[in-house]
Amino acid sequence: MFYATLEGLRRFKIPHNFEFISIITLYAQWIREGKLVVDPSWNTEGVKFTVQDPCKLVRQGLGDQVAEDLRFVIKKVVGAENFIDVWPNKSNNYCCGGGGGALQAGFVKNRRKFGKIKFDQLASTGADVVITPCHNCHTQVLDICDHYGGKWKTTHLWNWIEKAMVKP
Amino acid sequence: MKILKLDNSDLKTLLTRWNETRDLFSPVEGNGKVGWQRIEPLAFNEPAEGVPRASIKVFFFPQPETLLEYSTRSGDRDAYVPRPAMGKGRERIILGVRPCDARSVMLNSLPFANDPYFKVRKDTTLIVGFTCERPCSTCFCSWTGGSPMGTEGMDIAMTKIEGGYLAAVLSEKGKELLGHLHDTKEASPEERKQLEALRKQAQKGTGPAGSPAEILRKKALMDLYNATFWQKLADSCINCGACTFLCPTCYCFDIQDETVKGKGRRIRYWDSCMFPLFTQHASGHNPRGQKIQRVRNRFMHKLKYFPERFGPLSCVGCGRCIRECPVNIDIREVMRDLLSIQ
Amino acid sequence: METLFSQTTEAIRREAKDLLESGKVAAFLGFVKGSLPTVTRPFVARTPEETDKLVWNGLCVMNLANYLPGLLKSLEPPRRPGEPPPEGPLPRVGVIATGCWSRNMVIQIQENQMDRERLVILGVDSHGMIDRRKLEVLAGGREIQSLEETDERVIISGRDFKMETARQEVLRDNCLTCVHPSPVILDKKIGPTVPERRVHEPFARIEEIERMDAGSRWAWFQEEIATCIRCYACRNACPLCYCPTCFVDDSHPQWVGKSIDKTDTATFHILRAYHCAGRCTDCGACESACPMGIKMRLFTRKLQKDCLELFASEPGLDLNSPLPLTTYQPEDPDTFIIAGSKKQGTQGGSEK
Amino acid sequence: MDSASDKDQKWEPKIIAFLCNWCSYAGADLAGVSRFQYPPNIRIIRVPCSGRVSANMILDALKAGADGILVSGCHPGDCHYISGNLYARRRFALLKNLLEFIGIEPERINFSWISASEGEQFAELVREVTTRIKTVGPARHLVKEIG
Amino acid sequence: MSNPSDRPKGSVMVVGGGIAGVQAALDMADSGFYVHLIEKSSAIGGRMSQLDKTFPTNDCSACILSPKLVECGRHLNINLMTLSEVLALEGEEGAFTATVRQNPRYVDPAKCIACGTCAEKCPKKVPNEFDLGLGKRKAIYLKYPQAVPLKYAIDPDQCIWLKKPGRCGMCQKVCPSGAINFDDQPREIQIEVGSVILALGFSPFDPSILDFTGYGRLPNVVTAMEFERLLSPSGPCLGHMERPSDHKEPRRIAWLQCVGSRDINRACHGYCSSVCCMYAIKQAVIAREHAQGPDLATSIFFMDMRTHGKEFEAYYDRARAEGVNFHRCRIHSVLPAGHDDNLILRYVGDDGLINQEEFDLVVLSVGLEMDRQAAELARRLGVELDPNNFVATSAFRPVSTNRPGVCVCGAVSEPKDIPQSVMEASASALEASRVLAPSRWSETRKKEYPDERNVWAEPPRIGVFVCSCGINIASVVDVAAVTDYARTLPGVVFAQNNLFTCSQDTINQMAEIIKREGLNRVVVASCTPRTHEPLFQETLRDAGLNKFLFEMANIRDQDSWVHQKFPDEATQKAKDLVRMAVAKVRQDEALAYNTVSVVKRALVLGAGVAGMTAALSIADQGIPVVLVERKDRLGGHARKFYRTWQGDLVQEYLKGLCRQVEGHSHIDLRLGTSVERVEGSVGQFKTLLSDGSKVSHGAAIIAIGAGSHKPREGRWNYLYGKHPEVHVLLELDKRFIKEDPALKEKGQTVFILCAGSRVSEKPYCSRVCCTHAIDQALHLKELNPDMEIFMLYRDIRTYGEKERLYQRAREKGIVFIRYDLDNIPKVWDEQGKIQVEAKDPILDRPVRLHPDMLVLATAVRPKVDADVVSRAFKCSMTSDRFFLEAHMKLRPVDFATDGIFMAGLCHYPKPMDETIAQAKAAAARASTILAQDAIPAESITAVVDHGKCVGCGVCTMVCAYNAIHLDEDSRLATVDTAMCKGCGACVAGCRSDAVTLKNIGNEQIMAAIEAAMEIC
Repeated sequence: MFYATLEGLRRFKIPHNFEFISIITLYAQWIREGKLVVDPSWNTEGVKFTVQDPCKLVRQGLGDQVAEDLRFVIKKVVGAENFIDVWPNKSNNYCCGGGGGALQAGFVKNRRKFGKIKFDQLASTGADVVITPCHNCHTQVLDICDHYGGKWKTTHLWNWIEKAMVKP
Repeated sequence: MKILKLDNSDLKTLLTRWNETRDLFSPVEGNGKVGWQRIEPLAFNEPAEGVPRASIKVFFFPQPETLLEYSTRSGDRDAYVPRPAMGKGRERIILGVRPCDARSVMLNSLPFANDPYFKVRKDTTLIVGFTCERPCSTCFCSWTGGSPMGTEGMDIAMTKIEGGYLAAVLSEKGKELLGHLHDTKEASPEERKQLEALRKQAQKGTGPAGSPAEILRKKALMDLYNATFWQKLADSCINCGACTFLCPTCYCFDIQDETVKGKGRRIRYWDSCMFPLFTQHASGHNPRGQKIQRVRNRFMHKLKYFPERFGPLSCVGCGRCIRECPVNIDIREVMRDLLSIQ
Repeated sequence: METLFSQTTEAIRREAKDLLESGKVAAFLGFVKGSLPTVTRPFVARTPEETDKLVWNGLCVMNLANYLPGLLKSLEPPRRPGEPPPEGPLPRVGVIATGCWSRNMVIQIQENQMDRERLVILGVDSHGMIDRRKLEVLAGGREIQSLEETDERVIISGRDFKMETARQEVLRDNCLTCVHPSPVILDKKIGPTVPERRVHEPFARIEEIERMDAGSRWAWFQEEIATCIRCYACRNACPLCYCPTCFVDDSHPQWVGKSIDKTDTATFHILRAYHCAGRCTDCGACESACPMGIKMRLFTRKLQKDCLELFASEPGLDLNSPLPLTTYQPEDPDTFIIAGSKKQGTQGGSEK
Repeated sequence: MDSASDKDQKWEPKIIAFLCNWCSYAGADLAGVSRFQYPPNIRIIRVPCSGRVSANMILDALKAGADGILVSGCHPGDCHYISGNLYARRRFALLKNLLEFIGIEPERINFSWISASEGEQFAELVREVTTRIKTVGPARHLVKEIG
Repeated sequence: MSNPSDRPKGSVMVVGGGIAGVQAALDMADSGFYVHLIEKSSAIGGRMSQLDKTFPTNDCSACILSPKLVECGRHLNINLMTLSEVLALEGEEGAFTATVRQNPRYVDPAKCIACGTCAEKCPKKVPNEFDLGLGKRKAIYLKYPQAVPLKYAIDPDQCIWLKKPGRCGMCQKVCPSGAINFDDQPREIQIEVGSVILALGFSPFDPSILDFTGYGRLPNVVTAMEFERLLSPSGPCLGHMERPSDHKEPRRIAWLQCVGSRDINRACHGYCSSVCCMYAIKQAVIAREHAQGPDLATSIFFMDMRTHGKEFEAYYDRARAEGVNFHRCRIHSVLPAGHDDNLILRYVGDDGLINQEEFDLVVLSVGLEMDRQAAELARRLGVELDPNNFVATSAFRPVSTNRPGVCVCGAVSEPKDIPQSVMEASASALEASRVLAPSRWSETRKKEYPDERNVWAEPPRIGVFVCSCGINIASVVDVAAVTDYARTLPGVVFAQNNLFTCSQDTINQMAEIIKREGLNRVVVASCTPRTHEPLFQETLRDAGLNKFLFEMANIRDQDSWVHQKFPDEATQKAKDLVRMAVAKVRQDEALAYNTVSVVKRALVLGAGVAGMTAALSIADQGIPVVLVERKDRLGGHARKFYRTWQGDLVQEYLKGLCRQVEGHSHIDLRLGTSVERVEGSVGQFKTLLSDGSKVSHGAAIIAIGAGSHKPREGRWNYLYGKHPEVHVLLELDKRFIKEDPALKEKGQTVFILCAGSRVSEKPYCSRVCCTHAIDQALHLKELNPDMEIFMLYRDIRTYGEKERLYQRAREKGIVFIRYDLDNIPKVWDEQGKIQVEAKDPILDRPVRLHPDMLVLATAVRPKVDADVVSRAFKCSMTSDRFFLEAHMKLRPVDFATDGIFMAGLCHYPKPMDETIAQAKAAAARASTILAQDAIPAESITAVVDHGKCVGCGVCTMVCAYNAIHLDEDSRLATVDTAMCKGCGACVAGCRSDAVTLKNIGNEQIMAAIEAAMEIC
């Protein structure tokens, strides 16, 4: 809905008096402002994280800025040294292969074949956790991890914020 | 005149002896061409038949004659100071010279009497001529004042006969050359007669009555000069120097300096009145700028100007120019035409 | 006996006479019988009567194109520099042309040595001309006193011999490899047409020399020019050599020494040939003229081969194609260039 | 006194190089500026354009005793005078072949294109040409000797 | 100081020393104005000096640029200010005051001899920005080997001494001429000028922000600019083409196009950078030449191939034929291959399948963008910028800014290639001088010389000056021995060794010696004549000797520097070189300083926009113009135009232009007239016109225009001439002009682009049609927003800022369908209805269209009478029959024949703004001649000895300048000294030695050969 609304307004040049902000940007903003205090020290075992840039949010949506914010938040939450970026990334990241109704529409073989690119990319980071701030990506990444025998855990972002939050 | 009778072995002996102190040259055939070559007495039989392509003048007007030498090398003490370059070199004997060629040496020494370079060549060169047994159809020596049996210009004149040669001794040098043979091998009266007969034979069947040189000397120069046939000759002529360079009595030259690698020399080399530059003035004016003028000059020089100055024609009738002219200009026709002018 | 030559001779006499009588030409350039059996004499007929002497045979080896610029010039009324040219057309010349001669005429026209309008060209297909040096070899040094020629045979005789041979055996080398026997420019064709020839390995002799090693080639070259007397008959017989001052005659600068010196003679022959590069039609006049029998044609033949192979150029076939050294193509071969020869670029147009 | 073989060993070729002013001479300068080293055998003659170099000049250099010749101009298309090097290319192609035909060693007569920015290439070229000429030894043909 | 209403200033300030600035400066200075050329770096040359080769001629960039730079550096009326910045500009047109800050060089240029000892000894190595950091330089450095001025500079950010005085100072210790000055200070200077030209250039786009390229992270991803340096023989790998990671020669190279261009998402640059397609092709071609083996694989990944310039399409064709691979595909990411630092590219092939290919090197074809500092400067000067941040200009005033008196040229106003920049440079010079014309020659300087001694009859008295060049020569060559040796040479009466022959005191001394010793020939044995000959020749003139009685022996650049380990051989070589120079100078003669007087009148051929603009540009300066037009009316091709791509209406503008021309007192208009015959040469042309009159003029501009191709037959006919609703572009414009109401009614319109262009029969691209057609489509949309419009195209070539039209067109819903030559659109008539079928490459199936109107974008075709004009003026044409300029890159409006210039469509198809710029450029170039009373001509010219000439005409055929012809009367070759450039092609071509080159004659060369071989 986020993307559909955003793109609809843009494409048809519908006048509006509000702006679109992702929660991720807000997380980042709050962390910067000190409103949200996080501490990565929980990660004593050095669990490694990587990330998926959802197409609708980043490449087609809000662009690199939100991807930067995403990384900012992750690094703050899990420790910069524990974050391994994928390549290519941000606006240029690969599509997970699960969007556009692919997860719901059958053609499982095709979807997974497409997802192999994403799988290879994520697997090559060696990360223990893949953070996917999009439910669609989440499901697909989960599926390809399972299908192709990946070793990582697929999660959303908030799980880890919660873990790192410090009471002010 | 002393006549000797030499047999073939005598000639071999002579050649071997001569070769000890001198260089021997003779016409030799190779590749269908007859040319002058250094000979080795042991390997040598007799001079090649036929007229050598090049005339005997190659021995007297070498291509090139170095007149002076100098250095252009910086730092050389005598840089740019010329030194005369007249080396005497070894004496030479030219064997088998035909009467026409031998006579040309005599004719050329008329204008070159006082030329030191020519003189040195002449003083160091002995001519052992062979009289002509078989003149070619292009030979016309008798016309020009010579003869197939002629001996002018020779030191020794050999005539081939059955079983050997009759050798006429014509100069002191020739006498010296023969050494002891001079006194031991005198020809018999029969043999002398035989020679006499051959000479008479040669006189027959010569050209028109009277001496052409004589006749042409007497004709008015402008009559000859203005004759119409010159145009026809010029029409055919390509103005190359083949005739002049092959001609034994063409002796015109030019002089230039050559410098290579800091060494220089002033040379005299053959030039030809057929070439337009021959008479080109520094001003750019050329008195014989047209082909007709040059063609006419060549023949007038040989047949009119030279006789007027020196007596004989400057032509020995060897026929080289007739045979080798690429466009068949025939000096005999020119002579006939000139003689027929009234 | 009626031969192609005798028929052609008749036709030439008839046409030449017509041209002179009608006043279409002021002079007719042809050949007359020479005073020796193996030579003909180039001849300028200026009256109709003189045309009776004209002949056409296998001994017509001098390239008539060589005479044309000079002859035409001599026919012009004298004129001082700056003086306007005379009214009306200048006098014209009739001339016989075979394939190679006509190509030389093309080149002379291209090089501004004469105007096409002033020529009346009687075209004759060449049957090949006789090499008198080959006859001399055949006669074994004996003097040839008469020569007879039929369409296929040549008979020579002398004081004590008579020999017969096929014409083919005594043709000049250049005629044996000729592929353009027919004139390329002409006003009237005389005699029968000779079909375009296909010559097997036209450059066989050149290739043979090319296959030798450098040392042997040099030895061959030295041997070939050893007897040169620098008389320049080769140059003067050549219709391409019309410079008023040839480089060999120039003393300032002194490109070549003037006397007989190994290097100077070689330089003369190299540069003479080089100056004919891309212009020589292989007419063979140089060789025919040489009093020493030097085969200097091989040098120009080599250049001819290269011009054909490198620039696809055969000179004199067309009045409108430029001579190879007066033009270029961006893609001309440059394999001989040792640094940086791999290079592509746009040259735009090269025409002017 | 030197023996013949001593003399041959001591022999160093002399090479005449005709370089066009705008490219090859500039390339030679650049070799200097960049201190690229090459053998000291060449003697450079500056000409406006490789199209200025005639067959006569090359033969004159040989006559004067040069053991080798180098003619270098702008690359095709770079000619300061539009097309001089292209005419030259035709002239040189024929000349080189003719000289080889009459027995001059191919190594002696060299043509090249060197641009103003090819200092290193120029140095390399001189090295190569010098080596080539050394392999064929002192010039014997077409050299004029007098006195 | 004069007040603005007075006479304007006679000087101008040019900001930026790249090729555009240099050209503008030269044109201004040559036409009588004093120029201050402000360059921010230590040397002029700009971006072009960094390039290896240039397209489409593959010319060596340095080779063709250097002479211009040297000319600029030596120009008496150009004040070169390097390391300088403009701080402020006050005043107004005619009377500006500029404040310029000159930063310290720390090296005294008067003393620096560029020997390089300082840089050799300097301990501080820093990345060399000239090589884009790929190589190293020292803290004291020369910007590049051919730098002008050829003077070292100290980088204050890197110099050890300047950071911590007393710490190093090596350079000061070793400098042989004491040129180092650590106390140098910045200075602020006020300059008064009449106008200003901004030639601020561009910055290459920095791809670091485009992470997908891997640039900055993957060592073997380089920018095209960096690749130029890798190719350049003077670059960091000496032309060996090594890739950065391992210095190995790459065997597989890919180019990615549109990096930082046509990208509104990531790079924020919507425009097309115009030059990248061509430079990528060029680099691929050149790389293949560089490669040691034959098997270098080159692939170019592109969106549209934009080879829209003259001879570009042919270059593209040839590149394809030679095996450069082209993939129409944008690359997602450059991925590391995981071994050997190689790179992986995945791309979709023509068949729609995904390919994966490994490369050794990836080159990013980065675009051009406005330089940040330049933009700041523009704002400081009150110059408006356009939305893309380039300096704003307009279609009819393409080189003017919003601020009167401030002109602009080059890539600072829109991305453009070198010829276009050079053209604009000349145009801006014209624009800048228009107001200043009354003050021409008022501030320029002219040098006076004493009378020259006639030495003709004197025996040679040669003086030899042997230079030590500090230790540059003396450390290798025994200069004393060479000097002693020189004294022994014939004709030498004086020889002396100098520490620095080029130093001012030695120069003064040399002049004294020439007078005292009565020298009549001089040889200097030092460095290269290419840089120093003019200086010494000047000294000869100062001493009253003709400057041509001079030779140099290059014993430094070509001796001591290249034989450092062989002092004996180098000394011997120096002696040889001196001997050769002496031998040659002995033969040298005094030559005339040729000039040609100039008839101050221009002939302009063709009265279209180009011709009229050119004529007005010249006439406005007070110079009479004869304007010749074949037709009976003014206006030419432009009469059919509706509007420019910027949106300005053409007809209105044209009317104004015609009025100006008709009413101009300095324009002599000849309608219905053509040129019959042209005689003479630069400065002195005489042209016979068809009206029988003969015009004398000093220069000519050819602007005869072009026509549009009408496809009346063949496969590109497409019902043209058969169906009333099938038009070529300009026919639709006509309907726009007439405001045809029927247009609004069209339901569907189809455009077919490249209709009959870029095919073997008509191989060139007409440059304007894509833009024009798209603009027409947009106009149709303006007329009827509901109209369906389809454009069938091969490549969309909306280069530069024209790309925004393409963008807008897509926004408006215009549908673009690409076709290729294997499947060209089919058009037929079905009961009066046009039917179009094209194959859509994305759908991979045919698309059927039923337009009401079909518009064919056909080629711009050269005029048939171009041939006639070409013959009359003896000027060359390309194989496409457009006129051929003297040099595709640097002389885009000049013909090879001096004094004749071209403008407009007869040169090549181009839009209105470019035509106007070119017309002004042609006027500027003509003004450099017409502003003079007499122009200098080459002194070293060919000369014919008529005694030797036989009139064969070889010389006339090989002369590239028509400078030699056969005299009509004598039929002998005659040199037109004014046109001769002294190349000597005629000399080498002449068999009879009749032509020679003055002072480079055969005898002089032979003397040098002889001298070289004297000691063997």
